[in-house]
Amino acid sequence: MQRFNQSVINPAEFVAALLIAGSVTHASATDIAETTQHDYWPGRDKTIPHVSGDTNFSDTYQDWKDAAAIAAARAAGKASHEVNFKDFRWLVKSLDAELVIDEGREVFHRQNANGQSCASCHGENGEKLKGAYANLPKFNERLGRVVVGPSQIEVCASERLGQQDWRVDTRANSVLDMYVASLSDGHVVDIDVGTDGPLKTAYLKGRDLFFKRTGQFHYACASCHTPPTVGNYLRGQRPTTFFGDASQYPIYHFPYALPGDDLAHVFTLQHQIRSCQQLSRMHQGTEGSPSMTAIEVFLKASANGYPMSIPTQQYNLDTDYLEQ
Amino acid sequence: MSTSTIKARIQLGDHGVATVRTLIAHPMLIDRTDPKTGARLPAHFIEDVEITLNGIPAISLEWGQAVSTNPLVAFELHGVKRGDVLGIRWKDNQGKTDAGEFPVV
Amino acid sequence: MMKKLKVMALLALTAAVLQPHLAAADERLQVIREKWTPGTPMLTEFLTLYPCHSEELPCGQLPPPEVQKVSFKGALQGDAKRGEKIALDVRWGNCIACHSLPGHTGGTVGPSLADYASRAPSLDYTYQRIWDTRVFNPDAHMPLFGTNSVLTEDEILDVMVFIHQH
Amino acid sequence: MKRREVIRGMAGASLLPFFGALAGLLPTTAQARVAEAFEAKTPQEALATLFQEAQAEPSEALILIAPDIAENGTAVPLTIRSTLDNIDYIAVLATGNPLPLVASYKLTKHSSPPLSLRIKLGKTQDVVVVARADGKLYSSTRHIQVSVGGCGG
Repeated sequence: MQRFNQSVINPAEFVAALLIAGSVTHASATDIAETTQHDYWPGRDKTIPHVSGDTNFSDTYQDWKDAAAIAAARAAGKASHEVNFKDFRWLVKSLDAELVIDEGREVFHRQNANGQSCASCHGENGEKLKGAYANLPKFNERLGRVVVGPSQIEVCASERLGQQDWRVDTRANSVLDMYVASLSDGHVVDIDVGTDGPLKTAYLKGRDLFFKRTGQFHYACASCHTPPTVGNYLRGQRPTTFFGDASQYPIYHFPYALPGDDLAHVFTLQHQIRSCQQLSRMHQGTEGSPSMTAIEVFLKASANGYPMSIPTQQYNLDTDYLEQ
Repeated sequence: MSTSTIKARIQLGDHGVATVRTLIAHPMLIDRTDPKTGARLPAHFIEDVEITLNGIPAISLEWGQAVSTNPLVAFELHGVKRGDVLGIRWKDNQGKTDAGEFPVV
Repeated sequence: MMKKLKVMALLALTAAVLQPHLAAADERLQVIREKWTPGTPMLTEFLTLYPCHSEELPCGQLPPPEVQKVSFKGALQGDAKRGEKIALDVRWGNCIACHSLPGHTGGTVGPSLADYASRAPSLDYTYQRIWDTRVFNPDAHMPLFGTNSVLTEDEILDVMVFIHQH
Repeated sequence: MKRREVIRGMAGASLLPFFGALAGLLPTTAQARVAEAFEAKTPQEALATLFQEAQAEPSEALILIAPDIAENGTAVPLTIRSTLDNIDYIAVLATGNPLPLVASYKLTKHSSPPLSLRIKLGKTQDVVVVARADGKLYSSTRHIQVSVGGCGG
């Protein structure tokens, strides 16, 4: 085209450097990583692994840190969008989601050929799993890696029950995940990312990934989930910050079409991340993969100190948020 | 309280007024064409819901195909007291039906 | 035939770490547009051409795209109607997600463009903003419509004509 | 039509006692007419089938709460509130859907708004609620923009 005269700033040097790195035989991704400078959305250094870290972002934490704070904010006439949309979600238990939990309970008791089910080890009503979800993701010593809830279920189902088809992205896994999470309702999220170890490493990696600009739009997760985007309209959506929300996942959700999926109206955090990636034209990660797990560790640790609230539902399935 | 397809939450307030929130597990499928095969997929949706208070009609609903999956019915119930029984019954266009009774506690 | 070979060669190269930087932006655009129709979901196979979150895939190590500086020459001509469609379509330009537009209330993430014409910005500025906003602000939220092959030059022109209408 | 047969079947059997109770509120043919209205292809046709000549008057006493921009057209939440007394019937119409009548409520002295439901909207359109109280019709209209998620996946 003649009308446009494009010139590339900052041209070949970078590419040349990478060419050298890439031409090394068996060069692993890590080798190249050390030479790569990623673009990061601002704010990475302001994060802390606690729900109160929101003070450094939307500065609304004092209005939703607990039920009393929410009541006070409402009494003061603050609207949902003024308190980062966190003013009701975890207080109202979802009736809709009980449908999913019922299905999950049924899977929990589903017996294999030997008459074994999840309940055989974990108790008839999952007694031994109470509170467990508040500490997930965790480092699994035997596997030697950090696992999210769905990965733990996949491994357990496959090894203990011979259920090979309860993989991370299946309906059986997702509904089971929500049922198990519901056993931790009210338990305070506590992911230890302060002690040196795999969880801390995953947290820091997840934080980087959350703020790293990727995809065709050149967005970071943080592009939408930090101010000034937070509270503004993105078409019909009004994003919120990433603090605290992981305590409500898995969440009841009318899914966007994630191709080939049958998600039973439940979004695990892994589904949620993948859905966001799809909507912002990023490459969709594989659920339970190291990068997706790292992002979940970061998000869940950003809910440290907040009570788990399961089941809740996607805010816009009721008109409450419009009436506050 | 629930049956296999109906969930109900009844919150009794002052002056015999209760807020009722009911959810029915149903796909509520619209009349549509399968994008892959081009085959016509028939609509499958709940047409009627009858809700009674102690056997007396309280509210009755008729729905078209455009009511969302797992439909929600929320309304205010009047003249209700502890121990009353809310009856909920639905029927879809394929003749399937379910019913449940939910005591007010 | 030659064109097909070229495209196949280009696709084969996408497996390599550095491919996107070897392919000129317009070649990448051409490859995308041969398989992807605006208004439909972006095909996942093209999303590995950009930096990604993955640890296993080469895209996880891709550097950010270089900033591209462009200038606008000549008169502004294009199809305002098509520009409007591009701006409103969630799977095309989707300007409405963040901006109000002439005749349409939209998102509030970006400034309203409803009266853009009356602000009389230079065509150079507008074109650069859309093509690669990082020239003005490296931390801007706006997608790199030109640099990252989201829209074609013609499509950007059409959108410009649309937002310059009163 | 199949739908009407089903409804007649129901009316003939277990619903018969209900009709005794509702007889004071509704004409005896109402049930059949509502069923017919669900087949209507335009909102005008649906309203005419439901209410014949009667016209609904836009009223601030009838409030339709809904998002201005619905993020997800498959589940748009609606809440209908009203300050009117003695509402005995409410219809919800999605004027731009192929079959505009979405839901029809027959209320008794035991029930009243607020009513909540979720509906599917095929595209951006007006949603209309019509309520009948003391024999008069009232309406409330809301324009709802339907979009998919915020970004352009």
